[in-house]
Amino acid sequence: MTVVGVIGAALVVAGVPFFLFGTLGLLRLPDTYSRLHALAKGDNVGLGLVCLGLGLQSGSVLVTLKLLMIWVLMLIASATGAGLIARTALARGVKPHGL
Amino acid sequence: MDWLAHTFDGLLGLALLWLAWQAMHAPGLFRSVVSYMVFGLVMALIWVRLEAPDIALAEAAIGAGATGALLLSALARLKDGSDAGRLHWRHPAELVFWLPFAAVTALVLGLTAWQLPAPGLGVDVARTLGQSGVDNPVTAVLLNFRSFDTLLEIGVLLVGVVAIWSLGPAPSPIVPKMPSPALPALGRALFPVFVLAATYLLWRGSHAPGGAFQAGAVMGAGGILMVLAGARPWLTGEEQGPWRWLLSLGLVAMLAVAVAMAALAGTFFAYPPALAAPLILALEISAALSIALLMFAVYLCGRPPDHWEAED
Amino acid sequence: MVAPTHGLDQPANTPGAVIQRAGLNGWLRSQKRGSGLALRLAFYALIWLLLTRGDPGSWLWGLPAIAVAALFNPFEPSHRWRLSPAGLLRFSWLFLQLSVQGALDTAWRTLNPRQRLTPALVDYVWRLPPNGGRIFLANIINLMPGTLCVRITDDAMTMHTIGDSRLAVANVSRLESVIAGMLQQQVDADE
Amino acid sequence: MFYAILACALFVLGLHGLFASTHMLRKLLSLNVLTSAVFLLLVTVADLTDPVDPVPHAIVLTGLVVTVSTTAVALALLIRLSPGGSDTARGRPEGDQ
Amino acid sequence: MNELFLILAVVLLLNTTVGLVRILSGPHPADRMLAAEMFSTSAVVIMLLLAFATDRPPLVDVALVFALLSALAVVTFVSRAWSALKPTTDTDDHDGGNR
Repeated sequence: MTVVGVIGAALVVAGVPFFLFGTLGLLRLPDTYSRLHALAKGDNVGLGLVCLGLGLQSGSVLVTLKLLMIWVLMLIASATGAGLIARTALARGVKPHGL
Repeated sequence: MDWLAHTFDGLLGLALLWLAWQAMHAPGLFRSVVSYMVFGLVMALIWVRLEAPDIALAEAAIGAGATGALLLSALARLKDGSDAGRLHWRHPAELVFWLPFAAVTALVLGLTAWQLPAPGLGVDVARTLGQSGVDNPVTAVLLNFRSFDTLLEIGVLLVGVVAIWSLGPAPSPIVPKMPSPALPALGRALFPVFVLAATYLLWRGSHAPGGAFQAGAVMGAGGILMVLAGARPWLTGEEQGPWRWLLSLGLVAMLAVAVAMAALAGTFFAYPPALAAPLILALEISAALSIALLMFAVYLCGRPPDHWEAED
Repeated sequence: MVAPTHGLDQPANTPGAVIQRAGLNGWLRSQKRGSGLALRLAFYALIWLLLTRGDPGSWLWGLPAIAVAALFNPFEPSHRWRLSPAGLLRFSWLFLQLSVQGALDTAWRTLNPRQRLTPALVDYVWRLPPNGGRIFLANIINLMPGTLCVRITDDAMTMHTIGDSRLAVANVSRLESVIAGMLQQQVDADE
Repeated sequence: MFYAILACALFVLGLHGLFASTHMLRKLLSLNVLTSAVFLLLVTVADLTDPVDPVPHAIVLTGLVVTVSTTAVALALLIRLSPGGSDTARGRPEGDQ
Repeated sequence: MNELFLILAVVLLLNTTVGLVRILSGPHPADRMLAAEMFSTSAVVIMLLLAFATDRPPLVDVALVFALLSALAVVTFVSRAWSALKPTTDTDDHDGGNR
């Protein structure tokens, strides 16, 4: 087990709690907007860490870059998706909690 | 190791059953449809567990992508989107029928599955793979050993599109008013990735999981996304000329090859081993193009208009 | 032959219209404007390389696909900006920093939403010129600490913030400057 | 083995939904669940042998595509059957946006 | 190492399955959609973990297809379903957003 491999495994393990927090936020937060906050941020950092960690584990530059490409695709999808849902929600009159 | 795999399977199974139950019994059609979309995602994970990456790829594109889009769009057009038709247990006595029925069905299905010839065709396919022109057994089965099935299957898709078109013009507006300026940006960013990824799957099909079906499904779903993001279909000249040609390209190419082979060798789809690779390649490309366009055409719920004007 | 491979067309300028007006060559020329055809081709080639993991036999398939991807994008290229490599690096660094910060921040608030959630709606006036990365900024702030874009208008966007909204605005402003540097746009220096 | 049982349970669930639900969209979803159950059984059986049998895989692959087209045809019919749906089909703007 | 990835995959699957409760509880269509989105992000991660734990590179491509198409569901939802779902049509408590 090389040093890079250990770092990779550590990154993968570090990424998973962000998903747990994302789900916790989805279940606990009071309105659509704050749930969007929790999901968009947590899941993407989690996915980024897992992708980077798995790439380091594989020890190949091309594979690492391919995994990072999947991460960027997911970033595009979730950033745009979160914005679309939030804007449509406000336009349709969903009131933010506490305002 | 083992118990981990079992936990994984158990969780997948539980989620699958729960989602299926939700899809059929949840109050609110929207909830049903979302449950069914997640059901597709779980199915893709299960295909992976069952060593079927080819199917997982197709399920990821079809179950999670195209079917979800179809159902959500249809839901928006059904005006009575209430919980009409929610399933009720009218009498507890129904259980008296359903429980024994379930037991008998499970028994019969299990017995049938058990009695299937044990080694299957895996050995035969592996033995003859060298003559098929490709290295991926699933592609070999699809486009060489059992290409007759594939021919009929593309025919079924085409008949589906014909049926939908014959219902009349597509409901208007085909695409609702653009809700956000972010959509064209999204479409612009994703279009090249869709093209490259679909071509990549097509290229891979000859030696690894992938192929015409997956590539076509990804491209078709991509086309749906592009149209939703505000693109207007390219092939909209008068009378949808190129549409019709491309839609039938896959079927026509397969029929042409089949008839040519029948003339040459006396049997439908009997490729000479020397010609097998290029023929399968040509068939794959035309089938992928057709499937992509068919999936997209099917989404419109009717005949596309002669002119795509910007709706407002 | 109108390349039939993707079946889509651009929104404002209907495809048929463009082709009738300027012919296929005109359409192709319109696609060549923008962020540099060469740069795009190189970028798509990189994506292809990553997809196939550098299989040399794949380029026979890859080259046509790259050409189609570059030339037949159904959406009009935005052609008001150029990419600055140094700016890209600076942006990536700030982006990574802020996204980790954002994830930790939301996780912390999730643990005790009753006390740590102070939602507010804030208007943020654009400093970026129209067509010059506004959408990009609006999307990217969804991943930044405590901000969510809930409305876009011609001169401002409305953000939903959880937490200190002044800090959030400061972050967005910083991000806007970096994006402007990356796309080589002019923004007012102060604010 | 586990997946064979799962497929059977799913099959019964789908069949029940198909007969007992009254809304057409739900019937359609049940039909889709039913197809998934059959595919699952096929692939499970294929997985039992040592070189995994590719024939059921290919059949399921074609089956998936056929299921989409069936669903699409059914949905197109459904839209035209539903009371308000025919209006949208005739060009009345949908929604209140 | 492979066991570690498998354990993480099981944890993530459990996590997402719990998160699916949001589909049940709503209250807004957008919230249900969020749960589906969360599942698709997690599915990408699970797929990647499985790909590396069992050493099957084709699964990376499945993850890629997931990432590509995750935007489709949100876009359809925003542009179509949301406009047609008037508050009264979904049976759940429709003023959940402004509690």
